[in-house]
Order: sequence, then structure tokens, then C-alpha cells
Amino acid sequence: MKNGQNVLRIQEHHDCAFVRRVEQQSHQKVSQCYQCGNCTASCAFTDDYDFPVNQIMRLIQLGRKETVLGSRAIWLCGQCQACTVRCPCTIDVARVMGTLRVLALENGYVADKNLRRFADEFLRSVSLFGRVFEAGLLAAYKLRSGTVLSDMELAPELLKKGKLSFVPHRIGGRREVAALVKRFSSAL
Amino acid sequence: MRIGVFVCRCGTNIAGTVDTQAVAAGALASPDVVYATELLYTCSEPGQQEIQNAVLTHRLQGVVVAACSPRMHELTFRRAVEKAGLNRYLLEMANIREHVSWIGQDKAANTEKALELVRMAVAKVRRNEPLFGSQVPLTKRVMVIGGGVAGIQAALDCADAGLDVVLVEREPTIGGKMAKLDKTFPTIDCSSCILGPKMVDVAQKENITLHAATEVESLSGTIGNFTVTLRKKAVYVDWDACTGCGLCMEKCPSKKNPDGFNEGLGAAPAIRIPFPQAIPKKAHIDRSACRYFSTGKCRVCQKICPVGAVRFDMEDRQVVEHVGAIIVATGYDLFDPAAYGEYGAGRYPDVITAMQFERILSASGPYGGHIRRPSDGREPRDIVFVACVGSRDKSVNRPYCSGVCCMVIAKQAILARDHLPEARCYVFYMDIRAPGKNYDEFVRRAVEEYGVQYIRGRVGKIYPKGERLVVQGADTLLGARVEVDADLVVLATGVEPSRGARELAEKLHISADTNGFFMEGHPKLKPVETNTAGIYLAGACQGPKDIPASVAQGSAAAAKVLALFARDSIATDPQTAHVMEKVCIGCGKCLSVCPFGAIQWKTLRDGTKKAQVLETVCQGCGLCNATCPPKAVQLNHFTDDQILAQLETLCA
Amino acid sequence: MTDRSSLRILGFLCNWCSYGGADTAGVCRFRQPALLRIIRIPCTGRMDPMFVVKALVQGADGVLVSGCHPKDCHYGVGNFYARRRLETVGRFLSFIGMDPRRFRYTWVSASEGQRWQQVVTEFSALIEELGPNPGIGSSAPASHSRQFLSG
Amino acid sequence: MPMSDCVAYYPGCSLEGLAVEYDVSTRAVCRALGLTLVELNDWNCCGSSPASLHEPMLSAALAGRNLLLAQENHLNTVMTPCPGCLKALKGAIKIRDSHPEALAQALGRPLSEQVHAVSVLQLLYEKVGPEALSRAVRRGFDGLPVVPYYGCLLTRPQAVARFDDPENPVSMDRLLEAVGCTVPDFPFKTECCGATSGITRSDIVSRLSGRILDMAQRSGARAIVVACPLCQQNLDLRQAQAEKAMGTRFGIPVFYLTQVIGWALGLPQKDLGLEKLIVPGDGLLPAREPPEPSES
Repeated sequence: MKNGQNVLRIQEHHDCAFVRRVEQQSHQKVSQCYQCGNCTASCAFTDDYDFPVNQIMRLIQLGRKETVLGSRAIWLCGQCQACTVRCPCTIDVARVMGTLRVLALENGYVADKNLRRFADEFLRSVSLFGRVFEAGLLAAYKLRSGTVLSDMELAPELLKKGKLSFVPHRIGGRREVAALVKRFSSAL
Repeated sequence: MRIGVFVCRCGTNIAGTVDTQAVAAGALASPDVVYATELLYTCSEPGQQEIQNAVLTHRLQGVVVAACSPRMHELTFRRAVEKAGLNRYLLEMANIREHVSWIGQDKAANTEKALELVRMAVAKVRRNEPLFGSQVPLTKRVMVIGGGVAGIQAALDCADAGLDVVLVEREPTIGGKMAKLDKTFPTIDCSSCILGPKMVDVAQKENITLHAATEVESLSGTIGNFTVTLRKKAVYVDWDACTGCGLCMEKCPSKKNPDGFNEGLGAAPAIRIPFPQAIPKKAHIDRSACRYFSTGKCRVCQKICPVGAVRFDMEDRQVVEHVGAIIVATGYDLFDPAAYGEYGAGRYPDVITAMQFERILSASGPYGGHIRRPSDGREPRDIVFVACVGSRDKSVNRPYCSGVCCMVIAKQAILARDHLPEARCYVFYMDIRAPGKNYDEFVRRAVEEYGVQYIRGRVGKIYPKGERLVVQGADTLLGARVEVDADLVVLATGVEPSRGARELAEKLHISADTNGFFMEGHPKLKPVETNTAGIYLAGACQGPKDIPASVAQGSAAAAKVLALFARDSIATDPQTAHVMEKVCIGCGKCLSVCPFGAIQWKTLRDGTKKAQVLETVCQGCGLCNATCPPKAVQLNHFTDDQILAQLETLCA
Repeated sequence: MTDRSSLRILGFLCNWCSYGGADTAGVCRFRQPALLRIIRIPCTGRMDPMFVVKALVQGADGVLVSGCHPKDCHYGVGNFYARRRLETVGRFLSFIGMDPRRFRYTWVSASEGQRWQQVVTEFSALIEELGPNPGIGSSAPASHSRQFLSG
Repeated sequence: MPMSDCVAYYPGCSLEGLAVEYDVSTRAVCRALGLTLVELNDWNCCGSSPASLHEPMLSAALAGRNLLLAQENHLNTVMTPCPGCLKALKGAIKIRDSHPEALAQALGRPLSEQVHAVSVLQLLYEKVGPEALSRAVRRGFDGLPVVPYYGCLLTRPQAVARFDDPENPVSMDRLLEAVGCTVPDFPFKTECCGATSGITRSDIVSRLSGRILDMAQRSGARAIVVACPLCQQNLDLRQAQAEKAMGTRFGIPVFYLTQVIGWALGLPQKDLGLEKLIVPGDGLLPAREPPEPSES
């Protein structure tokens, strides 16, 4: 195992409540996984993962809550569905990965702060205007994440092609939308 | 009536969750019960003895055994009471194991339920009558359906014992899947060298009638006396005349047709003998490929045939056979890998199935035994084998293990290395299942002696890159996605029931499991029987099997038939319908519903018409009983009285 | 019957498919509620619709009939006749003021242990929910139905 | 056209900004093919992937509000060109089917079972079809080799998409063939382009999109045709990043399906937003002016 943990005491680190929670929230039965590895074989993002998907599934089976929720992999998943489509055990693996993100946030684990920042800015934009105001969102995100310089080469092209609108479109029902965001998100 | 009740503990199987003593004590309160006890293992020798003793000591006239399912041991206990002098139909069973102790943990509820089931059985046995079957002569001929290795073995064993055998094969030749194999695991002996002589034997035995290119159309009758209607398909060649010289194949102008025997690799003429060792070695015309049938012109084969055997006007024809027993050995088909869009089988010519690779390996195959790529004829340097394609995969509705693919792959990788010592072989597998004699050693040889690289993980995608293919899989032992560049990819496609298996099951009134394989009589104790008396199973039609297991089952099914035919007559089941003439109003409804034509009119002296049951034809379904308006027709052992007595015991 | 504290379901199962399915469920140790009592019949074609009515009139809380899947009948057509006859039973039950949900007809093959478990569990839950059978005339009034039955 | 034959149009936020050419070409093509689009009045953002970080009802409610707008207009079919939006709409529909009361409670009104969502690809494939499309072609592509790139979500997962094959979809292939393109085998039709990773990890997008561009080049395609704003951005806008990362040069234009079809139908360049592409594709378009429509 990674992180120098070469001996794992199975009983000591088994968090049953975590396994149940993942299964309930994702509506998937993780015990169905027999570790064929097809999710990893099909994963476009596995190069950057700390644990390949099949090991994430194994770690859930073993109830290793901290390792799973603290992993980088769950934040890098692109939700491309390749794992779900090819799973011979018909587990919606992408959905499990999505569920893990929600649980990680709930439990105060955030492996990728930038992703969190972007998500917050996105929903803020939705609450303000009812739709996403791309130019404003990108500017706000880049500013907050301190990554102003990355992707800078794209801006002139976008401006030239008239692809970035600088006037946000406010919809009539934006208060209604803001209320929905407020009601169903823990973030804002 | 004096009734005895015997409650089985079945070790702890029943006693663990049912208070058997309380059930026995409670049973004494039922009417007519004069004796009740619990027993440790009722089906054991001492248990049966105990019953027989009690019958004599307590002058019992009826017996209730509360134990396992009657489907398991009813016959055992019927014989036991018979030995004690009771009629076997004065026995009833209460199923307190499969239906009680094994499905619930609540001992109080189970005990109450068991006692109620016993009371219902007592109520039934009080109304039971002694029944006697009659003896009918047996037709000592056996039909074997399917001419693969299992069917061939069964047919030869029966024929060796002197029986008349009717062997029915859907294809124009016998041999089945085994005839297509190059070598067999784990001995690497030549498949056709061991199967060929058996096929020849079939042709030479005078007491085997072979119907090739023939399918079963319908079945009637019961054990001992079946009537089977067969449809002999038109092959457009008179097989009595054809000598199998093969001249027609040479001259046929329509040569480039997909060759079924070579799994679509290579081409075959429209008129052909499937392969050189075919039995019968007769030509047939593939109608869809024949020019005469599509354009009305050609007839080259007809002109060239030295014996004038070609008959374009041939039609399907029916044949009726009378047999006393049937062995079903219809084998299997292979999963169509096109269901995996990500593997590209069908789109990429160098992604092939293991059966196609088998034909490539075979010296009589499309490439003369030289391993080449179908796309460009080049020798492959890197060969990747993919296990479990259509096995253990719920997403394609094949949740079961096919059992043989692990060994097939190991064999093919070894053979590939033998043919092409420079080639590198890779195997993607999930688990290696090699439990047979010398099987695991064989797989180890592939790894250790032949240097086959086993990679533990499934394959996600196969795609072409230039002239080669990229196999994208996982190595779960490493926790990595891996890629292998390949020249040839072999998919070990899974085993599935033979096409048409369900329809055949319907015709034969046998059942199939959820995956479509035929159901054996009991998973352990009746592996070659079906629930229909007189019909037996052999080989992969019952579930995935390798050659040794199929051969063993072929012989086992033959032994069952020989045991059946060891007597001269067979007792009919007396659980048939009978008509109470005084009650019968002659409406004829029973005649119209009977699926077997077992009811006919009988004219009394006064001219009135009454229904009459032909006991030897009646199968005992009871449809007439439920249909009869005045309830004049009653099904023995399942009469209205008997059923209502059970119902009332529970509801009262 | 001594004690009617708990509910009772009467099952009529054909010997070839469903009885075997119930056996399979037992062999696989698939847990099921203990309400059901099974009567084995050769074929659902043997089912007289009056068995269902009688059982419910006499106090069974539910009746479950199960046979082979369509086309899988050991006798070829028995289950087709059963289906036709038993389909009318539900309507008749309403007519005599009996809740038709207390009767169910289903197909389970000998290999479908899991399906059998599901059928028994679901039907038992329904009967638990409906509670004890209050007898005829309780669910929808049909004044002449009693006469019909006794006549 | 009676209202029931009209289709509710939900463009989604991207089509107001970075994918404006997808919006104009979708409208133009549908108009030309006799499909009446009624843009949902006052539609809102579907929530996209950021909403999925919160409880499932957030996504369902945001998407569901748009479905309600369609319902109030008596329109049962909601079409969106954006697969991300489609996923959100179908997610809301799934919750409507499994927990109708919960969704109704969140939205304040129940959502009818009649309302369903389709992509513009599905609409064109099923309502128009390759045959009718080929008859409407006025400026055929004369065998131009192009590869269709479907992306992750249009056909997957199958249980949600209920359209085409999840591994080897062919609907776009057929439509492209209908307008005269040749479609070589393209094994990466549904391989991921990097999705939203571009915002935080453009290196991942460079690698994944680079792989797709490389395979397109190997297959001999002169252009890639997409049906997703995000895929288009990753392959077109970020093509230079991919080229830099891989040390190669692709220069492969990435058209929206509606742009290609629109051009074949003879629509003017300004109706298709072709000038908005970063990697220019003008050189590939058949220059021949459409012939006058003949009377028949």
C-alpha cells in the first residue's frame, strides 16, 4: 500500500458506518466489486490518481474512511462514465466517486482547494444571475485561486472571437434560483 | 384409520430451528394419529427401520413423515412403507426443512408452522386410497439428441450394450465443438485423433441410426414409450447416393462463402462437406450461397456429380421415431463478443475469438496450421489473450463462470509459443480456475516453461494504432493501468446454452435454469436426470463443461438408460384421473382440455355418453379435474377431497 | 387450529416449477417470513378457482398460487388454463366483498430461489399490512354474494 | 405547426458565451429542417458539476425548474445541445420518476411524467434521420474525411442516455455520411477529453485531448465533429496547449455537428458562427455555392 502503510490491521481500521453510508448515498452495493480492475483499465484520469479506482473500491470495502476521503483521486475523477459503462458487476462506479466527494466535503476533507473554490464561485454566479456568467466566473475564480497567469494565453483568442460576454444576463427568476441554491447547498 | 407421524431432526438441519419433539407431541392431537415420534435421520437405514417397526407394532394404516422436500425423499419413504406392507400411496410428507427450518430463524414460529404442515399432511393421508399402477411394455430404443462428444459417448455406450440408438444431429455432421478444436488440454493431444475414431464408430455401428441435419419437432408419450417427430432438413443432395468424393466442391463456382466450420475465416463453396473427417461424409448445399437458388442458373454440381445425387427440388421431410428414453446432449454455443463495443470484435479483423484461433492453429484450418493475422496474413509477434469475455459479467447478462476458458487460453498460448517461438504471449485474467486433474500444473507450465506473461486484470478497451492493436487493461496487482501493443488479440468468449435450447426444453417438457441451461433432477444426486422421467442430460447443455466431464456425463446418462431398460415393463404412475360415471354429465369439457388426448367417449348400454380416462396415456396434470363442472373427474392422490381437507385444516 | 394469533397464507404450488423454486430457496437458505403454508399440486392447471375462494372465505389471510413460467409448463398448457381461470378470481373476490389483493398468482421456476424469496417476502409484507382477513363482505358491499356462495 | 410538434429549447449557459456558435447553428439547422424550437423563457443554469458537490436535490431542483418551464408551455420534449445540461435534466427526470413527491416539494409544483429531455443529436437523428437529411443537402461534403467525437455523456451511461450504443455510437456517423462526409473508423469516439479538468488542471486536458487529436490525425480525418461545448473547447480552444504538451502540430478544426449540417444545407456562414472557431475550418468547407432549389 501507498503512504508507507505496508501493514494494515483489518479490524482496527474498518469503519462499518462509512461503508453503509457510501452504499446508501450512492445506491450502489460496493460488496459486488470483485476487483477485476476494468474501472482502472478504462480510467482516463488514473495517471494522476494517488489510488486507482479499483483500489478506491477495495478501500471502501475495507472501511478505510480516512484514506478514501483524503485521497486525491476522488477530486480528479472527470465523471466520464467509462468505469460505470464497463463494470461487469454493474456498479455505477462514477456515482460512487461522486458520492465520495460529497462525503469528503461533509467531513471536512478537501484534497483540491481550487476545485472547491471554482464550485463556490460557480454557484455564487448562479445565485446572482440565475445563469453562469462565464467571464465574471473565470475572473473571480482565477483571482481567488491565485492562478491568474495560467491559461492567460487563451484570453486574447477568446476576446478576438467574441466568445466572452462582459455583460451578465440576469434572469427574471433569479431570486427563485438563489433560494434553491441556498436551500439545497451547504456551502453558500 | 391408524396414522403414525415421524418427525425428522435431520441432525441439526431441522432440529436447529424447529422443536421437533413439540411437533411430534402436537401431532398426537390430530384425529386418527395413534403414534408420533421424532427421529434423528429418518432417511437413514435405522430411521426407515423405525418406521417399518412402528407400522407393524402400531398397526399403522397411514404414515406421515415430516422431513425434507418430497422431491428429495418421497420415493425413499414410499419404498420403506411398502416394505412394511402398506400401499406406497398411504404415505404423505410434510416439508419442514426446505420450507421451514432452512428459511427462518424464529424457532417458535417455525415449530408452529411445522406442526400445521404436519396436521395438513395428516388430513390428507386420512383421505388417501391405495393406488396401483399397471405394467406396460418398454420400447427398448434410445434417442440421443446432439452429436457432440457427450452425445457420441452416450450413443456408443448404449449401442455397445446392444440397444438400438437413434442419434439426432442438427448440423450436417456430428462432432460438435470438439471437432473444431486443434488440441485438447492438459495433454495437448490432437482433438480429431481422439474424437475421429469415435465418430467413425458411430457411422459403423449397425444399431445406431444417424439423422444428421435433423431437428426435433415434437414429442409425445411418457417414459418407456415416447414418440418423437423429427424434421430432416433439405440438404439438396441424396445422401443415399452421395459417395462423398468431393468433386462438386471443386467445381462449384460459388466459392467465396463464409466457412461456418472455420468460424468465418477462409471461404467455402456453396456445396460442401463440412470437413474431411465429417460423419456422415456427405455433401450438402448452403442454399443462401448457391447460385442456382439465387439466379435459377448454374447446376454445375448436378452436371458433374458422378452418381447424380444432387436434388434441387428436395424438401424438408418428417420422420417419426419411437423410443423408450431420450438423452439430451445439445451442448453449447459461444458468446458473441460484438456485445463488447469497446473490444471491436467484428470491426477489427485481428480481434478474434478463441474458437477462431483454434481453427487457425489447426492443420486442417483456413491457414493450414500456420498462425497468421486474418487482416494481412502476417505472423503475429505479440499475441494478447483476454479471459472472461461474456463470462462473470452481469452487464452482458452472463453472470456465471464458463469454466473452460482459463484452460483454453493456457493451451492456446502454449501452442502459439510452439508454433512461433519468437512470439510473445500475454494473458489478461481475473482469476485462474483450473481445478481439474493436472490443470493447474498445465497453467503453471504456460507461465514457467513457455514464458507466457499473465496480467491480473480485465481489459477496458482495444483499439487499432497503425498496423497493430493497443490493448488497454489493468494490472490490479500493481494498481496500474497497462497497455500492451498486439498484433493479434484472442477473446476467450464464454459458454452459453446452444441456440434453440429453450425451444427444445419446451418441446421436451424439461426445464431450464435462469441462464438457459437445462435443469438437472437434483444438483448433486441426479446430475444427468431431468424432472421428466425417461429424459436424461449429458454434457454442456446442463452447464459449462470440459471434454472429460462431458464424456463422463455421456456415459452416466447411458448407464441410466441401460438401468431403465434392464426390465421388460414399466409400472405406470397411478396418479391419473378417473371418472365417476354416475356423476359425469357427458359435457365433454374434459376431452377438450386434456393436453394428451387421454380422455375419450364411452357409450353405456343405455346409449348415454360418458368420459373415460386412458390410464396409460394420462399424465396426471389434473386439468380435467379442475374443468369438470360436476367434479366427476377426479385426479388420484390429488382429489378435491384431499386438497380441501388440507385447506380446511389450515383455515378452520 | 389452536391459536390464530398470527397470519396465515395458503400457497398452491405446482410440483415441477414453483415447488422446486421454493425448495431451491430453502437449499440456498434464503430467509422468508413464516406466514406461508404450501400445498403441493401437480400443475396450476389443477387449481380450481373455488380453492382460492374457499380458503379466503374460511379465514386464510392470503392465497398465493405459483406455477411455471408461460411456455415452461411440464404438461404444456396447464398454466395457460390456470392463468385464464385465476384472472377472473380477483374480480370475483371484489364481488363478494373480499379484498382482491389477498390473492396473488405468479410464476417461479425451479431454479429461481431468489425470485421465490422475493415473492414470499413481498406478499407476506402485503398481508401483514392488510392485517387479519375480516371475512367476506368486509371490503365492498355486495348483498347477494353470501347467497351466491351458499347456493 | 401545432404546439405539440414544437420542441422546447434549453440552450444552457455555455451556448450564451464560449459556445455561442453552437447556439446559432443549432437554431439555424432546426429552422431549416422544419423543427420549431421554442426557447424556454427565463431558463436558469442547470447547476452543472458544481451542484453535484451538494445534496442530489440541488442539481435536480435547478434542472427541474427548466423542465417545469417547458411543462407550463405545454411542451413535453426539451432539447438541449449541451450534454452536461442533458445529464442534469435527465438526473432531475430520474428523481421525478423515483421520488416524485420530493421533487414536487423542492420545486413547489409537481413535474409531469410526460416531460422528457433529448440532445440535439438525438432530435436530428430520430426526428429528421439520415435519409431525410441527405435529401435536404445542397452543398455536399464530397467525401471529406471527418471523425465524429461523441464524448462521455451523450450515450452513457446507457440506462440514463437510452440512446445509441455506449461504446461504439453511430448516430453522428450516419448523419455525417448523409451530408457527404466519409467517416473512417475512430476508436476514441467516447474517450474522455478531460471534461471540466481544464479549469483547475489544464495539463490533464492537454494530455487527454492530445490523445484524441492524435488518433484523429492517424485515422486520416481532416476535422473532428463534436456535439458538446466542453469537448469543443478542450479540443479547439486548448488545441495549442495540447500541441505544446505533445511537441507536435495538429491544426485540426473542431466543428459542431450543427455547423457541418448547416453548411451542407446551404445556410450562410453568419448563421453558423464558423468564424468563431479557434482552429479555422473554412478551408475544408465545399466552396461551391448551393444550386437554386429545383422544383420537383
